[in-house]
Amino acid sequence: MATPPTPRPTDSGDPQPVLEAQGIRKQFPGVLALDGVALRLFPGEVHALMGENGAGKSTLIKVLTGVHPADGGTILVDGRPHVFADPLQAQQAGVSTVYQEVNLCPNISVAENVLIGREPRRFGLIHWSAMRQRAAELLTELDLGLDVTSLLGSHSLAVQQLVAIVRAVDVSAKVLVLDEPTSSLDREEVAQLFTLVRRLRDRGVAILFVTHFLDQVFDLCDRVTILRNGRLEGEYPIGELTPVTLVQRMIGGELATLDQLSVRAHEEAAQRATSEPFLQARRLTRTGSVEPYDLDIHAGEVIGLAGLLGSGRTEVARLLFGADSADAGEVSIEGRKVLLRTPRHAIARGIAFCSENRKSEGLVGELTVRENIVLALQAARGWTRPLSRTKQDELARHWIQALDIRPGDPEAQVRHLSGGNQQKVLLARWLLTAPRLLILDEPTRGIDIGAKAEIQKLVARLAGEGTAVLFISAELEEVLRLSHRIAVLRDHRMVATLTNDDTVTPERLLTTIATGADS
Amino acid sequence: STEGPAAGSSSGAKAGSGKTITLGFAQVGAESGWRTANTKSVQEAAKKAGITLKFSDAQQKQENQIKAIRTFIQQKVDVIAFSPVVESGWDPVLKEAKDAGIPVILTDRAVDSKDTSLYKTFLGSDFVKEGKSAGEWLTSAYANEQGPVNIVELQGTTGSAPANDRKAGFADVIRADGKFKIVASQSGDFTRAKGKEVMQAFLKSQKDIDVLYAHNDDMALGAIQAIEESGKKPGTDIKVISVDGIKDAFVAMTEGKINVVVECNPLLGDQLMELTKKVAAGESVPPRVETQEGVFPQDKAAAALPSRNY
Amino acid sequence: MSTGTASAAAGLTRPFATVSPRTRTRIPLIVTAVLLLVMFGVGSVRYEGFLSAQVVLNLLIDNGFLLVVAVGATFVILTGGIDLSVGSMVALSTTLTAWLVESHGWPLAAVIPLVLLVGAASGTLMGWIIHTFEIQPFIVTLAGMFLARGLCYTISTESITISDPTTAGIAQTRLYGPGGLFVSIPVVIALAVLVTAFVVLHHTRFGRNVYALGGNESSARLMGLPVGSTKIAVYAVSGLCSALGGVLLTFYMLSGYALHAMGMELDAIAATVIGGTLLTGGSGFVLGTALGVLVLGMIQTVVNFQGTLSSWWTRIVIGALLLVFIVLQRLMSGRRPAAD
Amino acid sequence: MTTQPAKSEAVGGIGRRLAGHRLLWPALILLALLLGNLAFHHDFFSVRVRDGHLYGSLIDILQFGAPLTLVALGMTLVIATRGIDLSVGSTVAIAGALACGHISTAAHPGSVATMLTAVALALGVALVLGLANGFLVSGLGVQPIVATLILMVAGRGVAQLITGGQIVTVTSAPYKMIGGGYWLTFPFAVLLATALVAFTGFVTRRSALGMLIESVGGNPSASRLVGIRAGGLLALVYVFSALCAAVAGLMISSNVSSADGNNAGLWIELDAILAVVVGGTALTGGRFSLGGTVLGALIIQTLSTTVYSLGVPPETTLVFKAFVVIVVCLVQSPVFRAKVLRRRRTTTPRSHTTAGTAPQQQEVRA
Ligand SMILES: Nc1ncnc2c1ncn2[C@@H]1O[C@H](COP(=O)(O)OP(=O)(O)OP(=O)(O)O)[C@@H](O)[C@H]1O
Ligand SMILES: Nc1ncnc2c1ncn2[C@@H]1O[C@H](COP(=O)(O)OP(=O)(O)OP(=O)(O)O)[C@@H](O)[C@H]1O
Ligand SMILES: [Mg+2]
Ligand SMILES: [Mg+2]
Repeated sequence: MATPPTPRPTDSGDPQPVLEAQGIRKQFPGVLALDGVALRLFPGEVHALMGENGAGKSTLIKVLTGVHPADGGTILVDGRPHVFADPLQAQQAGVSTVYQEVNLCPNISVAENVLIGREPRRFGLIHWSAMRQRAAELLTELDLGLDVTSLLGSHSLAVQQLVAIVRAVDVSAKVLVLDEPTSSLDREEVAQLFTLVRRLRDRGVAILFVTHFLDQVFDLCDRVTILRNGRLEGEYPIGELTPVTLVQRMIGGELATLDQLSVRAHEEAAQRATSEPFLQARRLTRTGSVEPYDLDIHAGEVIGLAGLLGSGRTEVARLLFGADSADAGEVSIEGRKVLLRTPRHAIARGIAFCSENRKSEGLVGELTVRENIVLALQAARGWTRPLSRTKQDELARHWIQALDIRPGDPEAQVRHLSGGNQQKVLLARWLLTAPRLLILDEPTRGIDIGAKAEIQKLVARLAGEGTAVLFISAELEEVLRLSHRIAVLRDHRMVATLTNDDTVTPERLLTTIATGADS
Repeated sequence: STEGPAAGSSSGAKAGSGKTITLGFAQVGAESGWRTANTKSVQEAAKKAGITLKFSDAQQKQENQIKAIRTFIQQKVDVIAFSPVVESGWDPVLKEAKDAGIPVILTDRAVDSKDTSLYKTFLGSDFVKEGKSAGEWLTSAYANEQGPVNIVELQGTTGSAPANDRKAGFADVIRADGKFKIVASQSGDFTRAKGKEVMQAFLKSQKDIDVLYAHNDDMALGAIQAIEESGKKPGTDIKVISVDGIKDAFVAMTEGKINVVVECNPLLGDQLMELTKKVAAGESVPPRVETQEGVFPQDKAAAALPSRNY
Repeated sequence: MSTGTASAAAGLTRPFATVSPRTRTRIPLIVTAVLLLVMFGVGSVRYEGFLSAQVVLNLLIDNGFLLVVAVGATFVILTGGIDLSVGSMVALSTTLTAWLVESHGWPLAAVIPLVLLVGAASGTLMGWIIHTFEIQPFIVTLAGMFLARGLCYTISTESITISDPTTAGIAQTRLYGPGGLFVSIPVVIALAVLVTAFVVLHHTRFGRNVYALGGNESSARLMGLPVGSTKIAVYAVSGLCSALGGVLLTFYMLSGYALHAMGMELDAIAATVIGGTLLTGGSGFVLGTALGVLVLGMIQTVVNFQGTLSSWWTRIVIGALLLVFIVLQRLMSGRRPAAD
Repeated sequence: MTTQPAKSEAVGGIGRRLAGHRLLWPALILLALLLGNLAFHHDFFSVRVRDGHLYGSLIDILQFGAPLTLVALGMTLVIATRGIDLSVGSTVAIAGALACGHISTAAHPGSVATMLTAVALALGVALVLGLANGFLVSGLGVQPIVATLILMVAGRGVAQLITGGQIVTVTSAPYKMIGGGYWLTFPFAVLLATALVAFTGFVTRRSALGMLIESVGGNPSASRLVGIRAGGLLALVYVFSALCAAVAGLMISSNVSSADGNNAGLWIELDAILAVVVGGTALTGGRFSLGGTVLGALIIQTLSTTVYSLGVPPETTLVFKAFVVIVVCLVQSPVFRAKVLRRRRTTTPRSHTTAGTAPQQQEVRA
């Protein structure tokens, strides 16, 4: 099935891979995550690792970098067998990795997160000012002008992801591994990241790149290794593939539904705008995070939130959900004024909020998939009215099937699921509460293309059935495709609300986002 | 500089000039009814004697007691009295007291300082002697019987002074006669619950128990319950020896459940106040004053019971 | 476009917020210090002889050993661990020191390094077990607590008095300052330990690794930090500090005894936590720990100065003062729980 | 989409099998301890009927283990929420002191009504104490260890205040029943503890309570966002813990027919936490196991009994306990078992070295 791999003839002329894996096997209790997988990384190439959610990409990376011991197979570094006992050794050997979830320490400063372990020192002590300066320099490479002394945890997930990338890049490694680094980045940040990656590649660094965005693969990568169900499907030069063949190889069949939603339901939108809104926010504000904004959301309407990284989209959503409490302004639901002080209040009024940060704000890692799925519904019912076990099983199975969560065992611990599957669990949790207003913050983060299309269809269907949806995504196309109206945020201020008709082109939206004014 | 002036040596004199005396008393804690009776006795006696009492409770910690003494020095009391948690480790703080010119009285238990000028007098009981008294009662009670006599011992809190001394004094006496054998010895932490628990285990693991020696009444009272539950009669099937002499023990003794109680008298308040006055006035006092204590076998119990008030 | 991002990113620091998050984490520290001063003020008004610098110095003299032990505990707690063995290690150190010096006539200069080594080694061993076998620190250090205390008993159930002149000399040395104020040598050592710990935690790689480890252990591992050795090292530090605390306590008491430092592990942990360190790890300051120790000492001093409390009222009042203190600390530091 | 052949292995049973595993090791340890005793005392397992009730070492273990089990039961739920309750020992003392104090001053100390009011009084006060802890933790956001430390310190003082520093002895047959009596030949305390454990198990697992507690302990911020009322739950577990401790306090004082404000329940919090941890519940919160806790408590009680019946001298008791605890936790550690097993199984640790980059030899774990 695999085409015989050929080293890139163009670069460096060095045929020896800097990192090579052969016949890698990894068995988790009950799951054979990797079965005879091979991978070769040559200096000066960008190599894509592709596969569906749960195909084993992250596991492969973790095995290569010493997080998990392999159950079999060989790993060669510079042609010699070598195994890393922990990520530290991998780093020392020149393999620097950004793992899938943001893996930094929220309790220390941004500067430290970038440089910890390699702090500049003077007389054996940390040279703090040099460190801050160095960190700030590195961050500006990605055009990120943060206060480097601020705590990492106070920043949005996207910023954290960028900090993680900066950290990995600074190791100036032989090999740079990036596991879905772009999953919550805007196109601007993605472009900057790509510039950086190309620069590193030209310096001879081998880059392993995991993503679910096909265009990014074709834009950046030289070769692709495809995994399917924990097995090696093959390794290809990118030129040999088209998006369609790539997808076919990933899923092992035709993707019937890849043609995405084409209808833009703006006629409906106009018609809905005349009816009474489900939720009406007036001058809602929270000092330090969002300036006063007005927002109407009608039943059956999808409102997209667009904006740059850190423009305050998440904050707007959190206020509507009571996750943060507003300092001023008011919210009315179906014409009646309500106080949304805590998530409980919001949930009781039919609002659901699927957080962008599934690791720290979403899943309860130790609990099973079933428990995570029914959690919100159960919380709403209170502990005295338990869902019966059969009911829980039924719900869990239904949604596992509906969203194709794998492995399909409702009793698996959710922290053992792959990133994309965890995201689906989180979605399932809120979908099954049948909310009147569904707030989705980066719902397709880390989800493979097949599932992404499914989720988009689901959102459209829900809206069709009368659910109001507030949709936040770093992917402009997705926002444009799904939304009836788009609210644009800039610098924590809602600057425009556009009705998504034919006049709203990506370009127009981008200008609005960038300048804060609708042209 | 490391050697400073001896501060505040004038404060000791003011007591002589007819002012009310302030006594700083650093108590060990309130770990048992015995101790509470001791505290109460001191407090009541102070009131009666018109002495201002600064009372401090160390919660069984020597550190705290030292801190308390230091506070007394800071407050410039006239006399300091305390019941040492343990014998050793008092020199630095006692030296501070001496430097400040405050006389010190030890109660209940001595300290082992070589420098006897650090304190004026000692008032209290002798735990080793109590252990010996218990042993002597036993040897005389079994003087005419054949051995072996199997003894189980309920020790106090491991490492604590009364436990060490009562064990040593007892062992000292019975060692003389080979028929006495301590077949099991465990710590019951001076409490009823532990005493009962340990005794219950003894009753199962030891085939033959003739005598129970408990380092205090509470453990004995707990153990008695265990003996009764096992279907034996305490005081008859198993002889019970105990130390302290609290009221409940005398009640049990009148019921025949305890054979002998070696008294350890906590009521030394009046004696202490007397000494305090003398010391404050600068009078000379004997270096050692022992409290009134007795040994109460069963036949004396009924008579002594009404006088027990703790 | 790129300017837009930059300005948006600059806005990420919550431009409207009045206090920076960094300062915000220090608020509890400031509040604690203020409350301590208030407590001292109230004491001065209420009690004769309270308003004196020597009372403050006595706080250090009487709690120097606890400070050293609590500093060690802070390292462990910052990583999200816990060390229950410290109190017993203190007792073991006193017993060992006294035993070697008194019963075997060893010179103090040889005994102290040995005792410190024993402390550090047993800490290392516990850390190694915790790390290698992934066993909860609670059980491992509890076993360590039993073991150390048990070893004390096997050495001696009696208290061993130290009459060795060197030891006694050090113990009774007073370092006089202006106005007849004095401190003891252990106070100087304790303060040196505090300063060292501060420098280590805030200005060395090891110290920052401790914080990172407490923030998120698996992240720290994935970031390539030496998680294993850091973890082992904090328990070693804690063992070393408790051994040193034991040596200081030996000077304080001039004796070695198996029942010394009963429950000191709780005091040390309490001091650390009152000083603003989160038991879940990753957040806290060692200077806060010093304040925590002073708070506990101050409460004790106030109770001693009161001098009219019966045994149980002593406990109740200590608890009540602690309650008032904690509640004020929380209310003044802002109502949000510091966690999450 | 397609099913995944590589992962189809009996996935369904894993969760349950693991749960089985979690209790397997504590159970084996308990068994080993008991068998160890049997080796020294051949009648260790013998249970006879004496005076119409069961009598034997095993019965003792159950009876003395009952209060510890109860305290640990409450502690389990607290720990599952990432908390810790240090005040249980004081609550034990207060409950005993209140009940005995009430009975000793009552007009009819021996009557059932007096006993019931005494019990109600103790439980009522425990409820208030639990609420106080809960308020400090959930209302004010005080760290659980300090919040409960306050009551730990003050509570014992309160208990002594109630008893006047004395040991209050009571003679009340109905009260004696709670901790020292027998019902249908069984120790009543054991029946009571069993009933409470069963009840707690039933309530936490049959209602959604268990899941919500685990969720709050597992990820507090996520739990807030799904709308779980964490404040109420926290208050609830602290109240529950206090109530359990109070019942344990009643048992302890009833067993010796006296209340000891200073010593009752001293250090029981440590034993209880140990029982919980040995039982497989992590101090970091999240998943809890009531069955594990019961086994943990029994292991600890058996250990004490073993010390007494083996005649371990008091000076070495702690060393002995330390070794048992270490062995217990090593045996329980999957990593330890894996390492020991692997060492025995694999004879071919192939090691590869690379030039320069990593000096240490690495083992390919096969
Ligand atoms: N620690 C673990 N224990 C058990 N199973 C695991 C563990 N880690 C991963 N798995 C399983 O291994 C499989 C591969 O997961 P992996 O995270 O590598 O997928 P992935 O290709 O990165 O997917 P995604 O695109 O969603 O990130 C999944 O079925 C997952 O459930
Ligand atoms: N939980 C939080 N606590 C404190 N500050 C936060 C929190 N979440 C976000 N912020 C800050 O609020 C600002 C706006 O971030 P927000 O997440 O709303 O942006 P966004 O538009 O959603 O961007 P992103 O694409 O990064 O998610 C940022 O400065 C961020 O650091
Ligand atoms: Mg992945
Ligand atoms: Mg966002």
